[in-house]
Amino acid sequence: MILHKLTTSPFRDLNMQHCLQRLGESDGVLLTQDAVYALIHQDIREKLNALSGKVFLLEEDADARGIEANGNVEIIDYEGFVELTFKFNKVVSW
Amino acid sequence: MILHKLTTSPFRDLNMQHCLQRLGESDGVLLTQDAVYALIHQDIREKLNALSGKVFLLEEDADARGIEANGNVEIIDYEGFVELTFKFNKVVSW
Amino acid sequence: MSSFSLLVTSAPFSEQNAYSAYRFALAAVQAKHTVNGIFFYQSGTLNGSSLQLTPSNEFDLYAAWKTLASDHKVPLMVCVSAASKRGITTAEDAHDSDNPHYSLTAPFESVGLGELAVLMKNSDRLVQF
Amino acid sequence: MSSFSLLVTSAPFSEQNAYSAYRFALAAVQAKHTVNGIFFYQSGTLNGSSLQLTPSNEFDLYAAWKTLASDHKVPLMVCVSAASKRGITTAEDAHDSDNPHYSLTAPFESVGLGELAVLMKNSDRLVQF
Amino acid sequence: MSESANTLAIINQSAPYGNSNGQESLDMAMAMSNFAQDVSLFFIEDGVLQLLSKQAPENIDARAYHKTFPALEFYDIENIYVCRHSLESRGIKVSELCIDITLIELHELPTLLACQQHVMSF
Amino acid sequence: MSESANTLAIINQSAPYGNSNGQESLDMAMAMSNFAQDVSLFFIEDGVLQLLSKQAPENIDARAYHKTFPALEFYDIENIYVCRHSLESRGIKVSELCIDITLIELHELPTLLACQQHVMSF
Repeated sequence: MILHKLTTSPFRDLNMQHCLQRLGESDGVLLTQDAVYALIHQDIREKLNALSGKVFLLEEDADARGIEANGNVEIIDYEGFVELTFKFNKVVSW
Repeated sequence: MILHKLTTSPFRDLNMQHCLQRLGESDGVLLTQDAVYALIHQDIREKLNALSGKVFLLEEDADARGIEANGNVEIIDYEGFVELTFKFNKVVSW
Repeated sequence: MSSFSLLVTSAPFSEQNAYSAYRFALAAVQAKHTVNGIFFYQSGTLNGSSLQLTPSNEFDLYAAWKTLASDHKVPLMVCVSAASKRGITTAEDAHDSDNPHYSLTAPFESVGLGELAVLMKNSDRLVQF
Repeated sequence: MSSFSLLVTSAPFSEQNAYSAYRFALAAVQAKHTVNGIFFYQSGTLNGSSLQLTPSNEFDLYAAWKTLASDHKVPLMVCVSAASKRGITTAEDAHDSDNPHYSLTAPFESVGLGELAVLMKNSDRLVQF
Repeated sequence: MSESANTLAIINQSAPYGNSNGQESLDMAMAMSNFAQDVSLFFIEDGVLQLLSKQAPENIDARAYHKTFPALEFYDIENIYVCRHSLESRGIKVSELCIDITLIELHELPTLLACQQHVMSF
Repeated sequence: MSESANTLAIINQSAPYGNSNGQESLDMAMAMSNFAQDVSLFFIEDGVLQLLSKQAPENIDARAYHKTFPALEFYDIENIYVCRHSLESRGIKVSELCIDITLIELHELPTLLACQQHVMSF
C-alpha cells in the first residue's frame, strides 16, 4: 500500500520506468510536476492504463502544462493529494 | 565538428541517447562525470564502439568511479580536455 | 485528524519541488491536519535564505513559508550541516567564522538531524519533495 | 594561445559541474591559454556566496575560485538577476532592500548579462558546465 | 558551413516549470540579442513543451513566460527551430504551438549548429 | 506485513559524485540511527555504484565516503539490500562491493518497504 510520487518527465529520465518495474500489487502512482507528461508518452501511458484505478494526476500541475487526463486516470487537487496519502500507508518520492 | 560533452549516467536519463541520435559525421563525444558509466551500459557501449576514434573519456572522472576504458575510447585528462576543445569547433554540453 | 512531516531536499525557484511542498503543507493545514514540521535538507536548505530578493512578477516562496509558519504555527527547520556548507548561516555561525554577515533568520530555525527523527516519530506520514 | 569563456550554471557541492569547471579553468591557464572570464548563471550563482562554510574534510571550491582569480587574473562574474533571487546579494542590494546582510564579495563581481556577450565575443571557445 | 561572428545558438531541451531552465534560457536569449548577438533558438526533446499555446502556469504560481515567445521577433530573434521528431513522439501538432517555427529533422541539428560561433544548452 | 514503529527505509538510487545525494544520504542514515531510528538501506539502479570497492574519488577531490559503508554495522545499520537486477544490468558482481549485502529481486522492494514506517529517497 505505497503511494509512489513521481515528479519528472518520462521523456527525460528513467525514474518512472524504474518505479513501475517495482510496483507492488496494491500500490498507487501519483503524477505531479513534469511527470504529468506521462500521459502523452505512448509506452508509459499504456503501462499506466493497465493499472486501472491506481493512477492519480495532480490537477494543478496538469493544467499548468496543458495536459489533459485520459484513460483511467483519477484527477485530484492538492486537497485530494493530502487525503490520498492516508489511503496508502506511506509515500515514496522518486 | 562539434564536441558533445556528456555528464550524466545513461542508466538514469536519456541525455546520451538524445545526443547520439543527433550526432554529426565529424562530431566527437566526451564522457565526463557520471557519463563515464556509459562504458558499463551494454546498449550505449555498443553504439559508442561504432564511433571508433570519436569517443573520449575523462580520466579523472573515470578513475574516481572505478570505471576502466574499453573498446576504442581515448583516455584524456583535464589538460587533454582543454586541447580537445580546439580539435573541434565548438562544445555542446548535454 | 492526522499529522505530517515534510522533508524538502530541493532548492527554491530552480526546481518546482519546494513550491509543491508549500502547496501540500497549505492544503494539509487547511484540511485541519497537523504539520509537525517542515525539515529542509540538501539544497532544500536554500529555502531558508533571508537574502533572496524575489522579482515583483514572481511568486515569493520565502514570504509564503513565513506566512505559513506564522498563520499555522508550522516549524521551519533547516539542517545546520547541510545549510552551512551552502552559505545558509546563522548569527552564531557568523560569529564563529568572523564573518559579519549571515542569511538564516527566524522563523527558520537551524537544527540538527535529531530534530527530524523527533518529527518523524510523531508523524503519521513523511512526505519528501 | 587561445581564449576561453566558461559558463557555470550549476550549484557547488550539490552537483559536480562547478568543480569540473574549476578543474577545466585551471588546466587551461596552466597550458597558457587565457580564460577571459567565468560567468555564473542560474544555480551557478551560488558559487559566489561568501557565507559558505566548507567542512575541513571537504574540498573548498569557494577558496579555489578565489585563488584561481588572484593567481591568474581570471574574472569571476555573477549574473545579478539570477543571483539576487537566489539570495546571492551585494552590499548595494543590501542597502536597497534594507537588509544589513549580503553574501557576494570580491573577487566575485555582480554583473549583467551584457558582460557575458562581451566575454563571448572575445573568446575562441565557450564551454558550459 | 563556416561560423559567423557573434552568433549564438541556444538549445532548449527542458520541459517548463519543473525547473527554471526554460525561463532562464529565454531571459538569456533576449539579453544576448540586446547585446548584438545573433541568436538562434532550438527546441528539442522536452523543450518543445515550452511552446504549447494551451498552458496555464498561474495554477502553480509560475510565470506565463510562454506568452513572451511571440514577442521574440521584436528582439530580432527570428530563427526558431523545432525538432519534428520530438513533436511527433509527444503527439503534438505544429498548430498547437504559440509561434511560427521552422521544423527540423534530427540530423539537421549538427548542420545548423555548424554555422554558429557558440552554443548554450538549457 | 505491518509497520514497526521508528523504522526508516532509505532508498539510494543515485550514482556517487555527480551529485551529493549519496554522501548526504549516508549522513542521514547515520544520524537517524544515532537518534534511535531502525534504519534499513536499499541500493537500486545507479545507487549500487556507490558500493563499488574500487573507487578513487581523490582524483576529483571528493570524499571517499564509500569507505564508511563497512562501519555501518557499528551504527547498528545491518539491513542493507541491493537490487540484483541493477547489479546485473551494470555487469557488477557482488564480490566487487565493499560490504556484505542482501540481494533482493525487483518485486521484493515493495514487500520490504511495507514493514517500514517511513521512507526517504536520495
